[in-house]
Amino acid sequence: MVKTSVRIAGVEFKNRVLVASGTYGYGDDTKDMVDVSKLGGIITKSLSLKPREGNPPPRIVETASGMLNSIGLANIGVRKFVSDKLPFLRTVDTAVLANIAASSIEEYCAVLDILEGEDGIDGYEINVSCPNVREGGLSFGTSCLLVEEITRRLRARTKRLLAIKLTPNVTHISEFARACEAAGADAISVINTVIGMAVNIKTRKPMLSTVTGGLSGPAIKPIALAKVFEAASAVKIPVFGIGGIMNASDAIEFLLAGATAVQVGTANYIDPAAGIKIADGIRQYCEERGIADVGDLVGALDAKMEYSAIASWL
Amino acid sequence: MVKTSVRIAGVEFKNRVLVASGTYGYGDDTKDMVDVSKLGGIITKSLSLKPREGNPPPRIVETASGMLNSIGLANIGVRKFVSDKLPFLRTVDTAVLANIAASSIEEYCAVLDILEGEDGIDGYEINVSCPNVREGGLSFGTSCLLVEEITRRLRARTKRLLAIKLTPNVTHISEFARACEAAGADAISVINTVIGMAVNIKTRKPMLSTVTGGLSGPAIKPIALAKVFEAASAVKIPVFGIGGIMNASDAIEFLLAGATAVQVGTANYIDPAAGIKIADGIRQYCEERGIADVGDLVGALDAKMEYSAIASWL
Amino acid sequence: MIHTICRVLDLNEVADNIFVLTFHSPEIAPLVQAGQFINIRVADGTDPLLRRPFSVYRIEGNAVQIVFNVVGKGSVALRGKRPGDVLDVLGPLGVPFSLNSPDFETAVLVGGGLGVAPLPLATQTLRASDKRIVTFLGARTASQLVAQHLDGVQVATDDGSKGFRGTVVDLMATMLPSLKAHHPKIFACGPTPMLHALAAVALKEEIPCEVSLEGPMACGFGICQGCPVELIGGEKKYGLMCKDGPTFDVRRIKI
Amino acid sequence: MIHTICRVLDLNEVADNIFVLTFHSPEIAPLVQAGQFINIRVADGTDPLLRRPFSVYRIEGNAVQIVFNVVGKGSVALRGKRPGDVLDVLGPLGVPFSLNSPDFETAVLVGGGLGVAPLPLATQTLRASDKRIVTFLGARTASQLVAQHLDGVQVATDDGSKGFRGTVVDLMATMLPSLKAHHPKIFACGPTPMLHALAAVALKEEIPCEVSLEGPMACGFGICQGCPVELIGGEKKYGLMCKDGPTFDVRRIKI
Ligand SMILES: Cc1cc2nc3c(=O)[nH]c(=O)nc-3n(C[C@H](O)[C@H](O)[C@H](O)COP(=O)(O)OP(=O)(O)OC[C@H]3O[C@@H](n4cnc5c(N)ncnc54)[C@H](O)[C@@H]3O)c2cc1C
Ligand SMILES: Cc1cc2nc3c(=O)[nH]c(=O)nc-3n(C[C@H](O)[C@H](O)[C@H](O)COP(=O)(O)OP(=O)(O)OC[C@H]3O[C@@H](n4cnc5c(N)ncnc54)[C@H](O)[C@@H]3O)c2cc1C
Ligand SMILES: Cc1cc2nc3c(=O)[nH]c(=O)nc-3n(C[C@H](O)[C@H](O)[C@H](O)COP(=O)(O)O)c2cc1C
Ligand SMILES: Cc1cc2nc3c(=O)[nH]c(=O)nc-3n(C[C@H](O)[C@H](O)[C@H](O)COP(=O)(O)O)c2cc1C
Ligand code: FES
Ligand code: FES
Repeated sequence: MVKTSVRIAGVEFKNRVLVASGTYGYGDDTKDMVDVSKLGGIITKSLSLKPREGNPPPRIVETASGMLNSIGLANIGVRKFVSDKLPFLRTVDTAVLANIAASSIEEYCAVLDILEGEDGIDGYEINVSCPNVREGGLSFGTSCLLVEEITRRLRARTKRLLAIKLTPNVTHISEFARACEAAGADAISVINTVIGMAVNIKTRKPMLSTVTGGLSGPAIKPIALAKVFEAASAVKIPVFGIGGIMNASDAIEFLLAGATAVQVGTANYIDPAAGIKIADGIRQYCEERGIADVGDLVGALDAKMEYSAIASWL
Repeated sequence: MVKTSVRIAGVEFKNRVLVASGTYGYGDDTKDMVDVSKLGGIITKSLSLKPREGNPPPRIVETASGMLNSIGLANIGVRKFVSDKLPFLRTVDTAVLANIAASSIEEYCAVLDILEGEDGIDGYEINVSCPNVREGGLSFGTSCLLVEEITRRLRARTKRLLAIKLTPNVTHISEFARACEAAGADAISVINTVIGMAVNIKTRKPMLSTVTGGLSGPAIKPIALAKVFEAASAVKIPVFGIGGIMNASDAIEFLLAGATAVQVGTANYIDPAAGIKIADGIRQYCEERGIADVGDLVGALDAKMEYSAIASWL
Repeated sequence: MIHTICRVLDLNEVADNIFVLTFHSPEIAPLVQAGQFINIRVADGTDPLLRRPFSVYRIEGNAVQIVFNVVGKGSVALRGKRPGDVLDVLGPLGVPFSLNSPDFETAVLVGGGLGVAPLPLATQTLRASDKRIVTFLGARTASQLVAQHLDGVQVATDDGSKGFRGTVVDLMATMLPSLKAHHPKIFACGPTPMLHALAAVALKEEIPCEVSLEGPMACGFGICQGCPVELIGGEKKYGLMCKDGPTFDVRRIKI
Repeated sequence: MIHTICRVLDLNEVADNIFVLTFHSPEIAPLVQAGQFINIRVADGTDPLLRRPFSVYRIEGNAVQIVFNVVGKGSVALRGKRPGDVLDVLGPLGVPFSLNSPDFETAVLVGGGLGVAPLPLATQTLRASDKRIVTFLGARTASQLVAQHLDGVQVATDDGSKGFRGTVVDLMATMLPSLKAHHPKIFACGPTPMLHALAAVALKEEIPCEVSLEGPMACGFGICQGCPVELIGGEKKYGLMCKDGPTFDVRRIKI
């Protein structure tokens, strides 16, 4: 019997595979087909204070081994989530993290405060890849100071698990990881999507209404692994590894690179049961090798060198 | 008859498709198979002052629609290049840009000075994705100040075409583009490889001897397009678009996004004549649409919005 | 929605570069209603990465059929399927045509190009009712027409190589006066420009009309928010093509 | 080096999960020498992205053969080829075995697992000379042996299901004394650990030995610098597996 569960900041995850924010709705769309209670955890679509309609079409386009999206955080808003979606999630026997998005620090706080009043939520994941109205729309996620401030402000308001979800679109993600740790985050999630673009050469128009969007899927797996390795080498708090995980082998690469657990995103669109299958595959891998605890894989990369910001000659 | 040629800083390129540095050796490996004079231009493997042996194996691994490399800039050194390789390149009727790599600003200057004494070189492309010995090995390419300084120092030493090749592993590539323009660069090349990593789950070892390496190929095309769009929107000097270009359609996407010309890298490994076929495909695309000059495609993206650093809600 | 691994029974070219794929699925076959679609993983590996949605063309017992033309990597992969190959299918998905609603007596089926795809299944359903059926098909040229398993077909081709020369919407418009007497309702599928023109006619003539839309989809079952359709009236700005559609009443959406 | 689009003539399973692919190439066939390889684009699209190198197994007229076992996405794609399919091939590539060098009279061919690949072509060449041939093959088990088109074959299997129980290197070592009298030279191909052990024996016994290496390659013809092989002596630290190899004199490299 392999131990698959893990505790992070007091929250028990039955296995180390969660579904990533925005790639599993609010957990209820697949209930008649998938036993979501077999997942290590469910992370909700990003919730904002008011409902958001999202961006005009086209919002998605497939690229080589990946996809670009520009959903614009379409979501039902935190209040409707509490009234319409949370009741179902309370009935599901797995960890639930509410992902929060906002365009001001006050809004982050307001959304969290509303959720603090509700049971059935084990913790929060903060999406900082959002435009900061005050800074003329520059993403919070690219400012170390703002990420630290958001973390500190939210930390002061909750004892629940607090994870900060970092953007890969920065020079040194380790600086952001350290800032989160210093400000009291319980964990960091690495990575959100990579900024990308595609063009329709017949119409000369961008493939997305917003021109650029977020790249996800297997194409970004090598980038995500490097970011997880960099971040995990920089902090002691757990790292959720995210990016292009399609199968157990991919997930194990992230664990070895230093992720305490992983999140599955785009793969859910291709197979809504992907997360469950991946959790099972990890268990099998350990069984075959006589590994008693999946945790033994975490950071067990057999490498001569630590991660260094030293970009080798590329 | 479609006009395919373009002049950049006095250098005539017969078409807008060059082979990227490090993906075509010194231009002579394929001479018995490919008529390299049909290329818009040849960019040499990065040249350092002394020969470099490069990194230990394994140096490459395939990833989803891409590949990671950690060659370590193995090259014969600038002097051997001048004595053994330049004579052949002089006989090839196409533009030749020497790519320079170094671990100090002085070394960049020294390599350039040696090449300045030689004819048969139309210009230089500067690879700033190199560790700066003085800064403990931190990459020059992630410091706007150092990139500007390198550009200014080299600009003062040559009247030939001077292009700076930027790394995508920064938060805002537009800042680097502006710094290059301000310091007198004639062009910028966007992008070099994206930092990535892969793990062998059987051996638990990294797939590359240096753990992380550079990601290239179709997987990074959306990222490269976004970086080219960002950089081209920020400066007036020409941008060489690079990243995952496998066919004419890909190349046209880059032209529409603002690239004045493109460079083909990884595709050369799969088809050493890829660059020539792509140049031909672009010409055909224009012919079919009655476009008189390939240049009419440059920046002709039909988009409502300019590039903005405003990361939309991802 | 069911996720099953099926067996390919048959693949054959029914028109120029247009193929019908038949697979065996006792789970999906009984559930499908005309206008719904299935989401197929056309190949293993990561490129193409996403499933490809296809309208259900016909159902025969436990055999499910789709019709597709080869345009890009997904359909190229599908064309490579052989009898006995496995096929990873999610479905049925989406909201079907309201074929048994009481608000019409005559079903006017309109298909432009491969928009014909859902019409044969609609015809199968309607035949079992007491509704009348008239069908209008449009194609670029005769060799691209797929006109089997339909009733009362009238054809339009852009090049006039068969039937009416012009668009299928123009053809239908010429017949509307004679149809109006018989409480018609239009059920249409085709390229967006055609549906746009069709909707204009339907709204002007005040004939009820449902269209089946096409557009990029990542999941096909409502969890990615990738397929917005702009709604008219109501408090929500966007509906989801995959979940609230692909069929919509033209009065409810902006095409 | 030639880049051609060839036609697949035949594909068949010659051992457990091991296939021989035959294609028609009047351009490449006459050029290939034993120990060289070809670089095949196993599929269109971008995944798998890079070509896959394969030793040339045999040449018959204008037909070129490779032998491969199915381990990952590239070989899975190859297994899907059918007669008549096109095949995008670059080759021949690399430095062949020095089969007609005067420094030996008896060619000792050693293949571990699919390391047998280049040996039949080497045998074809040697038969035309006055050299003697002895061949040692190793495999995990009998069902994975590919022993056709070879001379004087002796077999070793890890599980003892056929021939000598143990490694092919151990088997060869037992025979060396009797071979030494006839000016032997070893030509070997197989997994790196086997070649490592083999080289040790050859160096100790002072028998000339060439090995064919395997490792990751991006281009296969010298422009990516992706395939370093550590050299012993000389001023260069690394050679290129694809250009200076894949065959090397064991005295020149660190295995
Ligand atoms: C609800 C629904 C039902 C559908 N039903 C059917 C059906 O019954 N039959 C059917 O055939 N299809 C149907 N489709 C469409 C189908 O899902 C696929 O989109 C279609 O098969 C094309 O996919 P592909 O992978 O072959 O082409 P893709 O590779 O996805 O490309 C699609 C098209 O875009 C072009 N393209 C790709 N990239 C670019 C670029 N950078 N610039 C310019 N052009 C580009 C390609 O050339 C191709 O023409 C349906 C779609 C939906 C949403
Ligand atoms: C000069 C030369 C000659 C060759 N000759 C032959 C020949 O004659 N016959 C032959 O069969 N092969 C030969 N090869 C090897 C061949 O080129 C391919 O490498 C082989 O076919 C496997 O490719 P693939 O795409 O099928 O597997 P890949 O997908 O490339 O995977 C290769 C192996 O690595 C494993 N793997 C992939 N990713 C991971 C990961 N993250 N963690 C752990 N394991 C992983 C796969 O499971 C597989 O076992 C030769 C190679 C060279 C360099
Ligand atoms: C369509 C789509 C919508 C997403 N929405 C959100 C979101 O609302 N909040 C968030 O934090 N991340 C969101 N993400 C990012 C994913 O959670 C994940 O970080 C990213 O897709 C990388 O993982 P993957 O490659 O497995 O998809 C979204 C991703 C996709 C593809
Ligand atoms: C194996 C390999 C070696 C490379 N060597 C160099 C180099 O020496 N100097 C340089 O500036 N870029 C080098 N590059 C980067 C390419 O020039 C190019 O910027 C990058 O690969 C992206 O383009 P692509 O996706 O078309 O390959 C190398 C790329 C690869 C794959
Ligand atoms: S395609 Fe994912 S919600 Fe419609
Ligand atoms: S594989 Fe490219 S140099 Fe050897």
